[in-house]
Amino acid sequence: MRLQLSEEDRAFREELRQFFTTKIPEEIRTTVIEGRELTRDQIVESMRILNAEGLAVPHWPVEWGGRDWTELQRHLWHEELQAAGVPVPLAFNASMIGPVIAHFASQEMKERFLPATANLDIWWSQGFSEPDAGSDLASLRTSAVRDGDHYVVNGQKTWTTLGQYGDWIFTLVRTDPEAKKQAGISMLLIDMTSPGLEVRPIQLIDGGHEVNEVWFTDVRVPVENLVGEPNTGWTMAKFLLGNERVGVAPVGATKRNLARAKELAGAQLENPLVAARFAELENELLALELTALRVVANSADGEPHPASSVLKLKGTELQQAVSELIMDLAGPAALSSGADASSALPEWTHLATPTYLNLRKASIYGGSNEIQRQIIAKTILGL
Amino acid sequence: MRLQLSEEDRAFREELRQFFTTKIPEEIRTTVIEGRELTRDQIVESMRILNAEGLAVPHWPVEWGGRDWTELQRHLWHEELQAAGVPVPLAFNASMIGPVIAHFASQEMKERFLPATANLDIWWSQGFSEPDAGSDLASLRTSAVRDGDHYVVNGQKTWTTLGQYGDWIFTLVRTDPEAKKQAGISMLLIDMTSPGLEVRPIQLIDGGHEVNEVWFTDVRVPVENLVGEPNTGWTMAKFLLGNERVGVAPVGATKRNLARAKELAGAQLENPLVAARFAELENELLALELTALRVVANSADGEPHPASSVLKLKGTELQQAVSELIMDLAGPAALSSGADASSALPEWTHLATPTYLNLRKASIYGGSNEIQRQIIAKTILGL
Amino acid sequence: MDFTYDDEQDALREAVRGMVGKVYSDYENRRRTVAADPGFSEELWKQLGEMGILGLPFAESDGGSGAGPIEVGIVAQELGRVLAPEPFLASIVLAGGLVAAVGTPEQRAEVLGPLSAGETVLALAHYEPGPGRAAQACEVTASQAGEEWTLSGTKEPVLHGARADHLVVSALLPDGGTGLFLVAGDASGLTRTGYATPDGGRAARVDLAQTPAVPLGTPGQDVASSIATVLDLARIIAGNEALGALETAVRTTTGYLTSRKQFGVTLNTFQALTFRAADMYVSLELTASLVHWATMVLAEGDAADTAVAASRVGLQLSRAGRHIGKEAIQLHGGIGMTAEYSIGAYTAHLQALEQLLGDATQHLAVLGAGVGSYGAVEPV
Amino acid sequence: MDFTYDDEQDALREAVRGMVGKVYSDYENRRRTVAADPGFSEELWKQLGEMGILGLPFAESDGGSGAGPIEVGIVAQELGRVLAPEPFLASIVLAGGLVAAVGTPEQRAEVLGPLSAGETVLALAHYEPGPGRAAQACEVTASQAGEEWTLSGTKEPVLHGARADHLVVSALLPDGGTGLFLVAGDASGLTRTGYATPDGGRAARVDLAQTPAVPLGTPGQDVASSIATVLDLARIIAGNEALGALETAVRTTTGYLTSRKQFGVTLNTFQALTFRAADMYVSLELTASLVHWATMVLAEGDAADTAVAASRVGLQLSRAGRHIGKEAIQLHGGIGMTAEYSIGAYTAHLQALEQLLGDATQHLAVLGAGVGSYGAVEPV
Repeated sequence: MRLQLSEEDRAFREELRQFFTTKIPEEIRTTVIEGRELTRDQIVESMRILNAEGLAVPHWPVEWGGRDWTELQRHLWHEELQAAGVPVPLAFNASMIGPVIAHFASQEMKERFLPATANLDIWWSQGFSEPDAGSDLASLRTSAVRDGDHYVVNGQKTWTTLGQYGDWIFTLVRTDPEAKKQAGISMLLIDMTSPGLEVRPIQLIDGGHEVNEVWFTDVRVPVENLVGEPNTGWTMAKFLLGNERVGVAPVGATKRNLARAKELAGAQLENPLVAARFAELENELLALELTALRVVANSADGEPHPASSVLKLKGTELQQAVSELIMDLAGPAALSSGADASSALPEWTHLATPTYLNLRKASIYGGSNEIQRQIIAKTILGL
Repeated sequence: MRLQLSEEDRAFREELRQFFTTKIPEEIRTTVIEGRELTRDQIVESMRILNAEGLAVPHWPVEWGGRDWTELQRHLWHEELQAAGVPVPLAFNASMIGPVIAHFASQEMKERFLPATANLDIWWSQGFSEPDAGSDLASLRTSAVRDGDHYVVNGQKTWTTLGQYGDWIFTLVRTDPEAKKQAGISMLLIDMTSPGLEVRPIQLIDGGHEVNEVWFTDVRVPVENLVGEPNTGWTMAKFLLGNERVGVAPVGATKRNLARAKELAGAQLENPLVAARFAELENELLALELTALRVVANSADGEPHPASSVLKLKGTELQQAVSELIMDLAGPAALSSGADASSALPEWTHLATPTYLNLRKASIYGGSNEIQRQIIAKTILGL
Repeated sequence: MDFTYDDEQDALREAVRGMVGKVYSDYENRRRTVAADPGFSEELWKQLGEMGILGLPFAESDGGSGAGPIEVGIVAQELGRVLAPEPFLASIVLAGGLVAAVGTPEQRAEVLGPLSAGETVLALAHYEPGPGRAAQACEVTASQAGEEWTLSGTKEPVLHGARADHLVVSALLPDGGTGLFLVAGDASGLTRTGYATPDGGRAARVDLAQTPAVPLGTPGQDVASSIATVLDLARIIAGNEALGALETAVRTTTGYLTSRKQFGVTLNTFQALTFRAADMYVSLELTASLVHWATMVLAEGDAADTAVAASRVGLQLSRAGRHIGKEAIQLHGGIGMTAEYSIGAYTAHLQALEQLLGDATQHLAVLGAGVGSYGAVEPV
Repeated sequence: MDFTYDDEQDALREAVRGMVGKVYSDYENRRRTVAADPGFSEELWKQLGEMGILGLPFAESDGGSGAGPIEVGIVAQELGRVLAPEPFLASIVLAGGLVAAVGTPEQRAEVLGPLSAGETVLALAHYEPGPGRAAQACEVTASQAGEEWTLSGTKEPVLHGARADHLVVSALLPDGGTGLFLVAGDASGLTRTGYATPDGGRAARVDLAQTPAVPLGTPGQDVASSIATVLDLARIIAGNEALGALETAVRTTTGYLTSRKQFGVTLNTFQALTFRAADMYVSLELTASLVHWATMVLAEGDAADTAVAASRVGLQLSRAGRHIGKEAIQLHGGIGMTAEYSIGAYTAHLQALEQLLGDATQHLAVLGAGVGSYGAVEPV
């Protein structure tokens, strides 16, 4: 057991911190730190700067831009990104389809997609959930029927985050309607400019438009866009969702927000009840960060550690709790969500309630916290 | 809607308060208020004083000693009893078997048992739960086999509270082993001095001996001790358990304990975190008391209101929370549970942790809080 | 002690429920209404006025119908039940309530008559950009020149401040203390910038630059205690509104659990979810009890008792509103995050009520400071 | 940064586990042992001494084996796992720790040698009947006459105070400040009344009436800061002990859920129960992380860092101990209330550790007072 980082890791962290805080435009980082919405261009710009330095997809295979880092180094990279307010590389590209293509696809497909994916030349969207297939993902119904050298896709996907920016979408589709649930599913990559594909915005309760429905009406997709073998999509989905959970506890960002909340609190910090709330959250967050460190230390290569469900569960709870604290610090000013710069109230108070409402999703999306509890109970506790 | 009590109810309450605080020996009431254990004699003495005044079993039929009070008056009676530290009339007699006999038994049985039950000339014990029939009470296995004009009883009951003091025990026994679960059960009254009946103490985690196992080995019970018809015991059990839940939220006692905790707190009340804890508990307790008042106002005669599950659930939680607060106020002195009067630490600190541990039972016995949630979900919410 | 409504009160409830239900029981109508300014239905406002609903809290001599807090609470519950966005709380209870409490008989008749009739909208401009919810004003100042008064400074957020025909504005008096003033919507030097609140309501920044204003009641008098009393009253009426919203939130959630299928069965098959729904119901029932009680305390008319009752409701509302508001969305899952579906708006509205009138930390501090001064809390 | 034990540490864990497991893995043995005085196995105490376990925290020159907090933590975890009632925390960590921190080289050798060998039991008499857990003594006073010192006053509760061969007693010094003294078990004027603690441990009232005592370290020196530091150290080691107990409590509960049948099926069929078990596991994992971290902070040796880490562990221990302690009994149902079954003793012991070293309110107040002085909490 050793508390301190090694000299090498300390230098590694310092180097990253230096890069992140000097090479990523301050305007982008301020936007992140202050909790405003990033533009598509800002996300792309930031990821390309990272990619140029080999810092966008460090967990990919080395031949596709990955770095041969230790798990601890990957963790430090992720934490420092967040601490500096650097937008985390687009998850759909870096954490989801990238690793799936690298792991399951043909060499040809890798060459075609991986460099563009790492550089965000292609903006990927995710097409998994359907209106009647949420937590029960395997009951999905979007079909892909073989017709010559194409698949013809019909159906509807939903909760497609930032789908309005998407160039391509990776989808789970049913290619064998006869096979039982999981067995007839394939992973298909679809150009979002294809005829018959339509993206419709969904307004969320915070007033924003970050998710979408994606409708497929006789969309023709070349068969070479199928990842791996037909009807093996479920394996890839599980692989992908496992990756999604790792690093899903946004410890660094929550820590940054909690520290910022102290600045926003001002004199309210002198109220012992407010101070106790900070102390309680800080303690839980520290315990979570340390748990993340323990988990990365024990992760086998690529396989998600079962305790990653703990990180997701507690991580989202704390993310929500910090947003709730900030909302409370705003007091009546939190009513100003619709105000613009002409308001006499500071901008953070406008954002406070929408952020709180928006983050209700954190415990629902990406495997709800009920699903995480189920995983813990079954996989870890054997219940 | 009207906040104030009517003149009549106010006078009613005043009269009770007067009686309770002057006619019940102070030593008994102090024992209750300070949370020490009552002796059998104290419980009997107190109930007999109440019974002589017609205040022991007001909810029974008038001909058997009941009073034709409104539900609100019954509530006031119950609250004033607790506020004054009067031991609540022994539940096994007053709330459980008494009403069952009054409702289901023959005239002869009523005459034989009810007066003695109201006056605590008979101390009743409860023989329902078995080691393998807890929340799933209907799976009980203790058998009563007819043999001439006797039943021969074999089996084991458990969690028999204060069974060491019991004269008689009312039991649920299986009289028809062929019938499906609930259908073959009868209610049988058994003299605890019968040969073959043995009471064995169970030590609890607070070190006390308040519950027991009761073993039956070929215990012969006259058939006339069966309540009502054979194989109708389940109906009586449901009736009894429904009664048990009403008034099961010991609001008055919890209120008394919370007020007392302030005295014990002394200077600790100046700590804003401690004060906030009191304020939070007081608010929840007030809401609970008001809910009890709303429920009694809407209860149909004898039928338990479905919301009584709310009272049980929240009432036991608050009872536990107040005991936890008192334990925390004691600080390291709460380690002194085994100390006697020679200790330099005040007696309440000796009792603090055992009381906290003992009250863990409150959310388990008498229909666990999980069962209450199930009742709310099914009966009230239709889930 | 009696927790039941009489026949007349039941009839009032039915009437209000019918009227607002016709407009908002289809949630899509509510969504459409709050999407465009003024964020509520002017027509329904008028109808509520014609029906005598808006005048309920005010004396008949002031143009109202002279009912009490119980009736006002019933109206608030029914508005809350369908999230009716009409400015009953802001305009009638808060702004109107202060005119009734502080205004001269002439002012009361002049302002409360048309308000009761649904002909005008009133707004209370009290909160200032600094933090907190004090009963004192300090950033907007009043100046006197002869009989003429002017106000200068900024108020924000002002609920329905952009639409209001008249503003009731609190201001720091020349000799100290807080006065209240009536300001016409078209007064000179008055600038109003409106926007939507998180629950689809409306608020505004209100700037006053030597804006002519008429003192409410006796000119120059410190009315901070009246403001505190009306804020307490509003907390309790807001508790009623929240109660209506909480009831719908719980019912909507249980309805969803019995209809939505996952893994081939309806969600109420999953015990973990039904137990959480049961806990929501417990929160709801406890809140109902406390809200009804506080409304009765308010009806008794003692300001000190009302202040404590208001804090008790405020604390309970914060706890229950967050518990039920969060769980309602969580148990809905993804659909609960969408604006198209109603449940998120209930959560947002419960939050907005709390933001207006105080959160748990505020009320806990108030109640905690008092716990040493008495033994047990007695409901009567 | 490394959260794993090395081979030697793993071997230590196995050795301790084997030794205490042989005695206490059958819970009935633990129950029997705590039923009779002295409340632990003198034989096992001796064996732990012979094996070098008791001397782990002490320097070799003092008769110990000179290991660090990591090793001491491992021992505490293993004792906690089976609720071994031997006075490791009270006697070695607290009392021995203060002798090591404050004593002269001669005193250290004289006291810690036999203690390490398991030949003696030491107790710390520090807490006084007044409330709180301060590092200062005020009710027991020390008097000096020439080279001779005597103590007078009452200490309570003193863990294992009745059995101890020597007491380490804190006392108010003649010139102010808190001194520490060694008092022999057979000293004149010493009266000890022992009793059981809620978890089956032992404590005592200790009365001193002009009882001869030997100053630990430099006579007359204020050592309150050393007491504070050793209390912090003990909090972290107690955290390790609690961690062992929490692990067993969670495992015992999940074991029960998979074996106990109700309604014809095992309890793990009920989703509401398995979700609660999952939440217990989350609490456990978070606690494990914080305990391991705090132990490493302790090993780094900075007193200020250690104080903060101790409060952090104290707070987490209070939250997790209560959460898991309560849920463990509740999920067991009736059987969980019985002394015959182990689970309740785990809950009681977690509570006792907290009572000794501070509850959430205490640690929250300490941590809360500091939050304004830094930005984010960094683990390193």
